[in-house]
Amino acid sequence: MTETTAAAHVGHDHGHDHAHGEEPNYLQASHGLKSWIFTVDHKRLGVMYLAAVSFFFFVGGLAALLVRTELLTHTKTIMDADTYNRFFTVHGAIMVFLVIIPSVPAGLGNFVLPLQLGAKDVAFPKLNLLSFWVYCTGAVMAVSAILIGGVDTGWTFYTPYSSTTSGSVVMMVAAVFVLGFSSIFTGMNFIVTIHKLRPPGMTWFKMPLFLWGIYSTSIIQVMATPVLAITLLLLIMERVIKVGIFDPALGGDPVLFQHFFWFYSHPAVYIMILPGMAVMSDMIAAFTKKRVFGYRFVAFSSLAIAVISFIVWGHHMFVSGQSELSSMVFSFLTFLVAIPSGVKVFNWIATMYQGSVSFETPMLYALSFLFLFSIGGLTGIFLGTLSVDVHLHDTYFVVAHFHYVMMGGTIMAFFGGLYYWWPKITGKMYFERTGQIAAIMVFIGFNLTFFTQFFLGSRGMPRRYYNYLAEFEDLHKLSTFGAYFLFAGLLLSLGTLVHSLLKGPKAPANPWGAKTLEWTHTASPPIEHNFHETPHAPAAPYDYDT
Amino acid sequence: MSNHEVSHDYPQPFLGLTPRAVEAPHAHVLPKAVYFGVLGALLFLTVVTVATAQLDLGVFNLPLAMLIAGTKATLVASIFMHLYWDHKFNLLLFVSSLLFLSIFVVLSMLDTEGRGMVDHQRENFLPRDEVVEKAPDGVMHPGQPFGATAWDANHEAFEAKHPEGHDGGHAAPAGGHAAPAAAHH
Amino acid sequence: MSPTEGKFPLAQHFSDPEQQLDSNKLGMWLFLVTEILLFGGLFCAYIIFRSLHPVAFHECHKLLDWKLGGINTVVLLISSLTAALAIRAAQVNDKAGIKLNIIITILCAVTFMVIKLVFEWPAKFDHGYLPGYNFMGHVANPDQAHIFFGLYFLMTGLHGIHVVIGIILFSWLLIKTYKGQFHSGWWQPLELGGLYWHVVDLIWIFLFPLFYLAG
Amino acid sequence: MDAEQLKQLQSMHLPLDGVWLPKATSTIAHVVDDPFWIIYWACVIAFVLMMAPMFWFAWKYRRKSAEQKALSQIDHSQAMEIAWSVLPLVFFFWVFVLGFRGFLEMFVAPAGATEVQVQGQKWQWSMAYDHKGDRVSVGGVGAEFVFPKNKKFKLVLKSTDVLHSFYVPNFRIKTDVIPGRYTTLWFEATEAGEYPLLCTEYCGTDHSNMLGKIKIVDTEAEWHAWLDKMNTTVVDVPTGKNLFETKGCTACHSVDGSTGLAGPTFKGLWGRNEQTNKGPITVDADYITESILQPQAKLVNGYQPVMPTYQGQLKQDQINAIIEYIKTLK
Repeated sequence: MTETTAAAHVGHDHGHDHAHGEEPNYLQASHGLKSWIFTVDHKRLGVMYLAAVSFFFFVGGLAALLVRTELLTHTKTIMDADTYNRFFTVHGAIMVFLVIIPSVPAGLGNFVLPLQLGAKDVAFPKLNLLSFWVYCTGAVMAVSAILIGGVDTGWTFYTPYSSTTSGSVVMMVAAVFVLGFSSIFTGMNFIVTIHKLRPPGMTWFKMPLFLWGIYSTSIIQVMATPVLAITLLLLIMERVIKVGIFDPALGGDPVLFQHFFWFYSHPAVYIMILPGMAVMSDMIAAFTKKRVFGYRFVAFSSLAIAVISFIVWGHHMFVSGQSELSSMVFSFLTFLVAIPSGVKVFNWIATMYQGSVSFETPMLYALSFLFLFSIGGLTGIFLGTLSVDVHLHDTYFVVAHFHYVMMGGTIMAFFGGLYYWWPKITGKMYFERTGQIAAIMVFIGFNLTFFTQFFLGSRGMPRRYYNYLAEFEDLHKLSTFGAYFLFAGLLLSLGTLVHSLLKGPKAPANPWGAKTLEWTHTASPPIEHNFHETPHAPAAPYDYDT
Repeated sequence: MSNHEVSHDYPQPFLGLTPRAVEAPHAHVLPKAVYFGVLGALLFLTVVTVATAQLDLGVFNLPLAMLIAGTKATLVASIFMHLYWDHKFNLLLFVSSLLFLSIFVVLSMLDTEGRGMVDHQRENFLPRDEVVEKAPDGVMHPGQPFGATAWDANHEAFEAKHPEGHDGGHAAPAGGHAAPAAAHH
Repeated sequence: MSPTEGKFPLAQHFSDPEQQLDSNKLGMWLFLVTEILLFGGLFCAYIIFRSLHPVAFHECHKLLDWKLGGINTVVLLISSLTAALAIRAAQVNDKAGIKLNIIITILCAVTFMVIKLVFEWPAKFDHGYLPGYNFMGHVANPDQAHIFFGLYFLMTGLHGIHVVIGIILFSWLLIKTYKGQFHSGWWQPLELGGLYWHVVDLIWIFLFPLFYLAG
Repeated sequence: MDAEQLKQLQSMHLPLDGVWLPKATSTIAHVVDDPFWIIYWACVIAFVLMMAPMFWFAWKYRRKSAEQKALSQIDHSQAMEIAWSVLPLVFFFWVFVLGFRGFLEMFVAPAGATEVQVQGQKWQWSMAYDHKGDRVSVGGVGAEFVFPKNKKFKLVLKSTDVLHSFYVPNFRIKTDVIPGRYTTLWFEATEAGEYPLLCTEYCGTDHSNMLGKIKIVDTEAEWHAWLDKMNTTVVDVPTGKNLFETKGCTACHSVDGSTGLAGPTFKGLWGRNEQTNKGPITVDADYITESILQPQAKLVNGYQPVMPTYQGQLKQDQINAIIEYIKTLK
């Protein structure tokens, strides 16, 4: 279907009895607090998730700034060691469990996924609502654990430290347990939606790659999160009734805890990055007006990553005292997972070849993603190599590596996706120039903050250090100043979006000329039931012409 | 699924996507005899597994019990849960959950069973009462097991309440009830 | 939203009954997968500690009463059958059959919990066989026995919680049956409840030999 | 941790060597450094090979008018897909083998290496050397551990409380230190000097202060002289004070009467009457000795049984020296 007929559709009056002769969009369809609290509309839930995630991103970011500020000098700067330990735990736990994991799937995914499928909603709208409120419950529990008693275990909760330290560890662990269920519900919902609610004509290989990415993510969410749940339950039991599974003083095995934890948490790394990759494919296609190069390879690489992610967790444990045999096997398997990630990046770059490349804000974030994720991925090779990892394990090299992947990857894609779908979500256009400036500030600030940490790590600066050797101070200062700059960029970026809500011009149905159903067949913002008629899938997933 | 009607009855009731009454699809119904037959088989296998557990088959006791349990599980899943007639994707999900579980177990055991392969000193973690004996010498005493004394106190309090022999045939062999050794050295 | 007798209540965001039935069932299966992996973590812990302390696990399993475990196995198997028969009764529009089978299922589940909570666990507690740190039993391997009993109580306890949830679930289904909501046109809640119940049964099928029999 | 100790820690210095890896001073370092540089240059090349086309395409095919469409819709190339899947895989396999061989070399101690016991506890390291049929135990916050160069040492490590990780950046050695189990490492230093020993597994409040100093001396004679010095104990107050400060006592016992730590203050301890779980006692030499060697034998009411035993780590002379020191704390 061409763009003009789609536009005609969107504007077409279906004879519904409404003041303007047009159906109200999903934001106006009903009013009042209750219409949001009890909504089963995936779009409203997506918006609520985005609001919650943005809030916690801000909180987690503040914690990060405090941590970075403390590290300005090699001894005490603004807080004592125990406070510092609590702040880096807060930063890690909030960013992982409350921000990155739900950001793209539950936030953007909830909004976009049914639209891209031409569906009226996700398969289980009530479950979707439940998922959001479970998330909120978990968030409240996490915040109260942080405020009452505090948690100083790091987000990894390693035993026996976590099973013996004081503070509200049980509450925090229970919060993460609850958040896990939110994640599982979202994943289940998306798998069923993609399986059963595809529009006529949309075969698996005609789906936009965003859906492939989210689908793969959902598989990991469903398969891995229950193991996290049981791990956390065992940890709580270890603290409460001292079962003796993880605490060596009771006959348990602390390294076994790490197996349990990473069996979830390594796949969880892909729960975090796969949705970022999913957004990337759609953005690159839209801003080059080209079909994604190697569509099938990109699609299958998502699935491959999802499956292989389950068999590489031991690379977090090369020096943990696990058997040398495990280390060998896990190191080998780790290299395998690098291939599909690499394939994706190569294909995105190849997509730009002979395209029509424009540089709106989402594309700037997409290019940042390619740059930063490449660094994050390549530095992973150092860490996957057994002997090199012995030196680099638990140093700032690892910190820098996963920030390049998690923030340089997922958060960049998340911001890109947020800008990309912002007109669709809110019906407003943001101010392009400020968006671009913010994106460039974020890029510069990010590299300043984290590239320095590769130097620090390779020189032997251990992570989670409150005091450190004087040699490292200059680089730490640079990193901290970078963090301030990065924070300013992020604030400007969010500010641009908020500003557009107040002052932005009305967005057209398809400002980017993109080809997926949410752009071609709905208004901005969409009506409550998304489509007037169930749309037919286009002939190709990204049906651009020359 | 093309071209069906879309209702425009705004506003929607909260939490409600009002269903429409349509023609019901045909259900797949099994004869009752199949269900009772499966129950019979399950009960029989239960008797078998209890009976074989009374025999001493050495290392084969566990695999045999697991084989029988697996057969029972297959019966329940394929007939009671209709997996045999269901969409193959549901079967795939069920099987892949078992697959991921076995990956979890096997790769974890690759560690726990493989420790000490290249250097016996790096072998598996030691049970609490053996730590002291296996220490290379007198210097590397293990630390006090966490809360071990409280553990002892618990035992003592319990023994005071229940004089020896309270639990019939389950009394420990002499000396077998070793308190954590480190506390008493 | 009481569905019309003999008709299928099609939710608005689905286009035909097959799509709705398949979606709900797929959703349920995904949930069951999470259940299996949830218990899977405990099974993994069991296997690893069993292989570390084979002697202790052997000694400790003798302290459990396989007769009670066996009765519970039979009870659960019967309830699994009636759960399946309840769906069948709905499919052939046998209203009395639905009620009867659900009631038997609930009774079996209650029996299971009574045996567990009245006859089994209190006897263990009396002997000091408490999980973890509180373990006070006089056994040959006290330093590993607490792990065995820790796992025993955790795994059968978590399973027991699932049985209780099953009782609540089937009571809810029974109320709906009395309201006449299940008939040959609409029986899927029974099917989904049944799937859940079968998984609870499946897990017990493995728990029984691992704890009560295989030493 | 008092100000003096902190100052001492900050005087620690990590020998560097350019912007990346620190100066390598052990024979095993090459199994880290060689693959590191191979991967480093491979990554630099790969990064350029990815970013150059990206920026080139972005510039060359930039959209000049709003209506501009793509020049072509070329969307697959089997040959390229296979090439960029297989070539990295070959490289990865090579790197994997390099890394694995190096890893085995790092964790399999050569025959004849001298064994040294290492213990990590919150928040200090201690080591025990075999010396002239005796056991020389050294430790404490920022403690100095001496080894000669060109001699192979095997470290057998354990922890008494939570996970720690033993890390000497200049030697490129690291392993987690686990309670209830041993892990091992080995090294042979190539150059005299002082190298920091760090803890890299998060272990609580003073994680970042859990440092030690590995001092490499040129000759074994110097090493033996140091061991002799460490092995003699004069029973006097300064020695007792030194032992008190270097053996980890400070973590739980104050000397200024302040409470709040896990153990009782030493101020006014000597001669005090206390109620224990085994009845009343008077704090005398016997009781202090017993409390150091069997901390849980008689536990003063109100305290948790958390003190580790010092059996084998402190000799009677050393305990006597500590008793002399405690006597002075009135």
